[in-house]
Amino acid sequence: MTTVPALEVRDLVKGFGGVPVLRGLSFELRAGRVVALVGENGAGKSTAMKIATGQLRADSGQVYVAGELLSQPDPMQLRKLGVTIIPQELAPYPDLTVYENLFVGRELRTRLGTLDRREMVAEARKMLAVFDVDIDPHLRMGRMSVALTQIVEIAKATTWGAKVLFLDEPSSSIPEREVARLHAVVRKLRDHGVAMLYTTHRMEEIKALADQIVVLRDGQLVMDVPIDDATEDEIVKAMIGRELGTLFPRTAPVLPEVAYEVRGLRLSRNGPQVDLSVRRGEILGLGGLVGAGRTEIVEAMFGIRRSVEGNVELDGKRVPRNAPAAAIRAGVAFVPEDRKGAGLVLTRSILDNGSLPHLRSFTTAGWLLPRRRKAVEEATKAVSVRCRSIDQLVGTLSGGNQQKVVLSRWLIHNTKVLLLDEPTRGVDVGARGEIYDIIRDLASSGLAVILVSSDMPELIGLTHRVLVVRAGAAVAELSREELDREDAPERIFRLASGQTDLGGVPQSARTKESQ
Amino acid sequence: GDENANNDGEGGSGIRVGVTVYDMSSFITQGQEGMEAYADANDIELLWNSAGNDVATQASQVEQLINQDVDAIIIVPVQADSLSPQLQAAKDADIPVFAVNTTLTNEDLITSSVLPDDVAAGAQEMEMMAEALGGKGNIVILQGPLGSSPELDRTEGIESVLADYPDIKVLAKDTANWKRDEAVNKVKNWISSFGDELDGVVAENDDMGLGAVQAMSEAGISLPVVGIDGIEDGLAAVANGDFIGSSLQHGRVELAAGLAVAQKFIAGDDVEKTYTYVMPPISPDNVEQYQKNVVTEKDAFLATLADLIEKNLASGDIANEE
Amino acid sequence: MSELTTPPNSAARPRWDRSRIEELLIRNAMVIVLLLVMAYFSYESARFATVPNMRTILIAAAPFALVAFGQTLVILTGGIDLSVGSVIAVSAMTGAKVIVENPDKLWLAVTAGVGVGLLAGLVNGLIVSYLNVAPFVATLGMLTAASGAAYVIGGGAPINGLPSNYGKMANTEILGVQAPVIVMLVGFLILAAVMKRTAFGLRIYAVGGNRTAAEVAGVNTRRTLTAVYLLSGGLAGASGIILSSRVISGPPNLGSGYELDAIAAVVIGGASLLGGRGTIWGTFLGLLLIQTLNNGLDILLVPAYWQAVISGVLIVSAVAVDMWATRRSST
Amino acid sequence: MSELTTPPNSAARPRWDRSRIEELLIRNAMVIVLLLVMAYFSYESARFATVPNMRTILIAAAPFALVAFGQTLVILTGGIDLSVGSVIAVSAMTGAKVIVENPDKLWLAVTAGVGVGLLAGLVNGLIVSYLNVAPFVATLGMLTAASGAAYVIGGGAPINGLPSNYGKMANTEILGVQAPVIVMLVGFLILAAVMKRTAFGLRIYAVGGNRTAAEVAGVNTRRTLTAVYLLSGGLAGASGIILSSRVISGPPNLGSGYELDAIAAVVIGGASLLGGRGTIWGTFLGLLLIQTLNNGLDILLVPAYWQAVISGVLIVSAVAVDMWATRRSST
Ligand SMILES: Nc1ncnc2c1ncn2[C@@H]1O[C@H](COP(=O)(O)OP(=O)(O)OP(=O)(O)O)[C@@H](O)[C@H]1O
Ligand SMILES: Nc1ncnc2c1ncn2[C@@H]1O[C@H](COP(=O)(O)OP(=O)(O)OP(=O)(O)O)[C@@H](O)[C@H]1O
Ligand SMILES: [Mg+2]
Ligand SMILES: [Mg+2]
Repeated sequence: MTTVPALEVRDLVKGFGGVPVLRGLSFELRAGRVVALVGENGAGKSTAMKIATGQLRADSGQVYVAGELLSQPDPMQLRKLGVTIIPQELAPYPDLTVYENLFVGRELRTRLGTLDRREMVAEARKMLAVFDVDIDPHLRMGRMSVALTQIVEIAKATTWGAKVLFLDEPSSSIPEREVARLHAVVRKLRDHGVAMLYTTHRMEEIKALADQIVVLRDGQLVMDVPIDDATEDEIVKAMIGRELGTLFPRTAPVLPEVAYEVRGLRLSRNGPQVDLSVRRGEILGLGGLVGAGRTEIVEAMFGIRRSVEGNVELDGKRVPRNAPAAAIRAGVAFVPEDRKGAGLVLTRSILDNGSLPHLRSFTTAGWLLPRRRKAVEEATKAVSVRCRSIDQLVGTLSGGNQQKVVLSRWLIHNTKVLLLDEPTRGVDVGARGEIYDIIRDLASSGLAVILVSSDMPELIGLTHRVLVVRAGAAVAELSREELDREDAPERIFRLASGQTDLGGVPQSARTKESQ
Repeated sequence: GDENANNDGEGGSGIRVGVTVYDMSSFITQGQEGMEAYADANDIELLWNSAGNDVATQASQVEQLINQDVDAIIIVPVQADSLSPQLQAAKDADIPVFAVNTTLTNEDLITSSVLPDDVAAGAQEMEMMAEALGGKGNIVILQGPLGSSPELDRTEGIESVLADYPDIKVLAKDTANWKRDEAVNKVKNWISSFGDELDGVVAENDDMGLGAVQAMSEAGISLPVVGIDGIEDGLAAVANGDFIGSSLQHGRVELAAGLAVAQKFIAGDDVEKTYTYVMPPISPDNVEQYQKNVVTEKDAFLATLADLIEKNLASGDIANEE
Repeated sequence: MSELTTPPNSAARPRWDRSRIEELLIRNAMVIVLLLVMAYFSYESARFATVPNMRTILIAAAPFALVAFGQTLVILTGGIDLSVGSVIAVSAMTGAKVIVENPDKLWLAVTAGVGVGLLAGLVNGLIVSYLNVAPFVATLGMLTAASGAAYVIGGGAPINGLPSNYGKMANTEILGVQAPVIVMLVGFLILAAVMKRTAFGLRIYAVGGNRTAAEVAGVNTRRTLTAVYLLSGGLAGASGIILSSRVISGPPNLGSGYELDAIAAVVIGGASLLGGRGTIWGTFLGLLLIQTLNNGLDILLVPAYWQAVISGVLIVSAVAVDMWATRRSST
Repeated sequence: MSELTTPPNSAARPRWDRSRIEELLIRNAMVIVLLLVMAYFSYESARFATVPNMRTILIAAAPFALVAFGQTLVILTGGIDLSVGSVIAVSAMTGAKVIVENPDKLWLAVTAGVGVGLLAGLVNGLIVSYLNVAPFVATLGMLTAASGAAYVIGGGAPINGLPSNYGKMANTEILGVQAPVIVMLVGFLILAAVMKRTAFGLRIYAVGGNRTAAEVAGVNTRRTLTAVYLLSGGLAGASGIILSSRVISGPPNLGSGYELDAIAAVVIGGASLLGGRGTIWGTFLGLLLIQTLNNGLDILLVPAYWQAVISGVLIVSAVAVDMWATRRSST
């Protein structure tokens, strides 16, 4: 290790509006090594990456690339020096095709200087083949699911010969098997001498991938050691400053009354039909592969996605379809999977966001009442949102805290059913535990909860019952006893991918699948 | 639709005249009534186009009219000194062109023109003002849209008279784009600026003059105001003393005269190169008659218009309304 | 909670909240620009800083203010209303037509004029929210169509000969303040209160900030959008009535070009054309700046075309400074 | 892997890509609308479908087309250029001024006129990309300022007495086609090729689709933006020269209002005002539709104000249909 680091940052200091985010952060990345960067939501990971790739300017501190000090780093300059990033917020060009997305900024040209589209398409096929996905490069990017978009983004950043690569939660929205392929790619790049900084909230990834681990807490480095020198517990403790209790203690018992019932719900004339019912106090999980249609189902139940027929009942009373406002009034609450896109108005305060679904009960003749503030204050306190005051803009909160705000607003009201779609995506372990506690507390107070999750431990650990969804319809149900068995993840996966064999064994199917 | 398309030859006794006007202003709307009255009386088919104040659109419209093989084209130009390529094309197609209201410089390409004497109108209103002020005082001038030919000519007329009155001082002049609401604010700002120093407002049209009247009433003062055009509200203002006077530019008469000249030419009569419409002065004494012609009894006036125009062309006083 | 709400190392952090002070400064930046402009004009001309001249500025600002307030709401939803200029014209023509035909029915003329504005706004709103046509296009179409309609009403000409009672409306004074100015101030107070203190105001911000999120939170975004365009149309209608009452005439090109000035006022006032950010107060400042410039440059006898050059440059500069200040405070 | 790349119910999914066919249909939708409009006019008047009249439509479209092409690029980046109308005026005035003072230096007049357009575009581009002023505001400021400047050049009056050689440019024919039409067609071919076949074109789409991503991908977004506004300004300058040469006159209000028509053409052509989506070909169709309407309604002797109403309604309808088709195809 006598060579100069591929990239090094020293004493980065950065604040937003007077609030410090990074306080003298230093780390280095070396060729052929993967450094895992972990920390709570809001610890400053993305901020550090954005500074190192020139998207943000630090208040003070230095960035060195291959030993050279950059005076005013900007994305173009860093790009020329071989530094690039897969950003946390995916950034496709929705109206361009997949291959165009892959080649913007490094277009292949013919001898005449015009675009060589044929060559780009051919290259794109090769780039995507690495991930074993069969995407037509001519497809428009905007038509791709989040998972496929993320894979294209990864292909975009990993295949042009970057020397330093920042990956900001690249695995946050792709399914496990694609994560494995991503890891293979990362290892290959490492073997080719690329230096990488990799952020994730999934503990198992860190051990599987990293050579070195850097832990960030409140903008400062609290740990920077080779991966073998730290146990998982030590890492978590360094991150959140305390021991983490068990994530999934036993859930409370279910009450006998059926609270929420969906009968014959169809999203399109010939589409599959959805039937389910949840009892009070019950947490019902919806499992399935990405694209199985779980999001569509809960969105339709809540009313923001059109359904064409069916019946939704709450406590025996019919809830109108295609009318979110009516659903809210009836006591249905919905936490969407995409909190920035669909959950929050980032330009408004916690107060406004917290009260938005319940304005009816906070107004007389349209005028807002002072009790709104008290109600929101209490709700945010109950989930310990970390903020300066409830007047702080939601857009300036970290991911986990934003998620808590989305959850907290349903504590204010007479919520009877809680629909949760990937409630912990991108949330750090500490906050995740807190969110699980909240969900459990809500259920034990008599709410019915439907939880859509692609996180297997969460799905299995938190629920009373799991429905496996495939192609927009529930294909199987697993009881608590079945979930407690060792092979539960395996079974859910097999059901979800349509391998009808319900028994144990076929190891061969698994190996074949991962080839 | 179909009728025009199929009977376009000289099968009927009538002629087809294409018209392109700068825009549908109130002056042009009056003019259209006049032209239509004359056309009805003389079995003329009018192809009416409005250019929305865009020279390029007007150029296209002239070309369209040439394509349609009309017997004559009457242009009420957006812009003086424009359209020469289109005029050349009309000449090549043997279609006579007549300019009304504003000149088109390329004289040899135009058969004849009917033009108001805007310079004289400007001079006329300035004389009225000078007289009201006793040859001495401070005025402001509200101009038309800068660079439009009536603005240029009326300003020229005003200035020519001012040269004779060294004791009349122009405190300010600027455009209010022919608009009443713009003029109110402009004049109010000038009242702020000059206070009691101001003695009178010369407006290059009635609308702006009426804006000035409103501005003064808001400021609680009353000073002589003069306009041009003789629109309905302007005539009323002369009648009730808000204006000291105005000059009548009667669109019905002026545009109908243009059409009459075109018809004569097609019929093979000799026409003069230029007919000048000299705007009659409007004063409290004669305003009543003009109010009849322009407003209260305009239908009766239109009924007699064709004959009046014939008479005027013969006499040469094309602005005459008796 | 308290240990959670205070970040560690709070010694390094000043007691007062820097971002708030900067925000205050940014907001004041426009006040300061306005004061500087006023100071300059006062210095250049003793005629500027007088009571009658301030009245002149205010009454010129009034009809324009109503339109700008409506535009603010539209822009807050992330939309734009290009049609207001023509809606002014069509409302004024309607009011004028009605009063000429029913000289004693003032209320009918006012109702009809404002009603036409509301109708135009409603059509805009429905097209935008139900047919998903981009607001720019929908209201551009309305701009063209309503302008045509204004001419159709007058048969291509202005409507003259309005009875004098029609002019009374805009030319009355109450306690020494002209009626349009009172309408402007009342409108300002009501709308500022609506935006700050009502559910409707909050919904407007929410729709502009994130339409999907607003929908998920149970906001009927289509109704909110429609209401906002409706309001903008109605305010433009009221503005048309005030303008035509002030000049006691119905010109079919009344208000043409107001849309761009109104948008400029809103943007100068700190609103974002992407929606979600802006205030009625900011718009008020923006329009005062525009009107003060118009007035002061007239008083200094700057020719109209130089006024255009100066306004153009000043407005872009003001916004550039504002952008710079905002960026500084947020990165 | 197949479950990732194939949506469920894949049996119902046809082999050919449905989106492409629908996209083709959508594109053709506007062609079909255009053909319907033409058929209607041909049916109503035998004067419409004639060679001379088609020539008239094309030559009227030419100067407008250049502006609309430039506007397309700007809109593709997610911006807007409101200043083109005034830039036309200021370029025309500059060209006229130069040719009057140097009657034999045609090249100088053309260079100066186009140069002024490029300069205005450059200023727009720099303000937008470096000062981060919203394009709407930056170019609105330029609209005002350049319009003022056009009057300043003429001292408040049009420039008269242009030598006839100045008119030759726009009024020459090459192989029976008027020069401006050739310029339009060449411009169309070049720009369509640039957008489809060069990295610059792709980067314009990328900047409009997602500016941050483009930056991270190493695209110099500021340079791209500046270049686009520069081009738009230059094309407006060329358009100003063509227009003033066509009528051999230098009016200071030339081109006023063209910006809105140009934007309408772009949007009718299927572009999104949010950027990233649109084509030069679409714009070409859009402007042909507008010009055909103008021409046909004139030929049918529809009064100007009814023309406005009809165009407004038709344009919004066309876009609404387009939106509906697009939505259908993407859900
Ligand atoms: N534009 C901004 N304005 C104000 N505060 C900001 C801004 N961007 C980030 N912050 C704050 O900076 C802190 C660090 O944010 P950052 O995105 O770096 O966190 P992170 O470690 O990436 O978290 P996560 O795991 O949720 O992605 C957070 O507290 C956030 O609220
Ligand atoms: N790979 C894909 N290709 C095409 N369409 C897809 C793909 N993945 C998902 N979709 C579309 O999305 C719909 C379901 O997506 P949805 O987001 O509801 O699934 P999900 O089970 O909630 O997945 P996630 O776990 O990502 O939230 C499918 O009906 C399908 O039309
Ligand atoms: Mg982050
Ligand atoms: Mg989902």
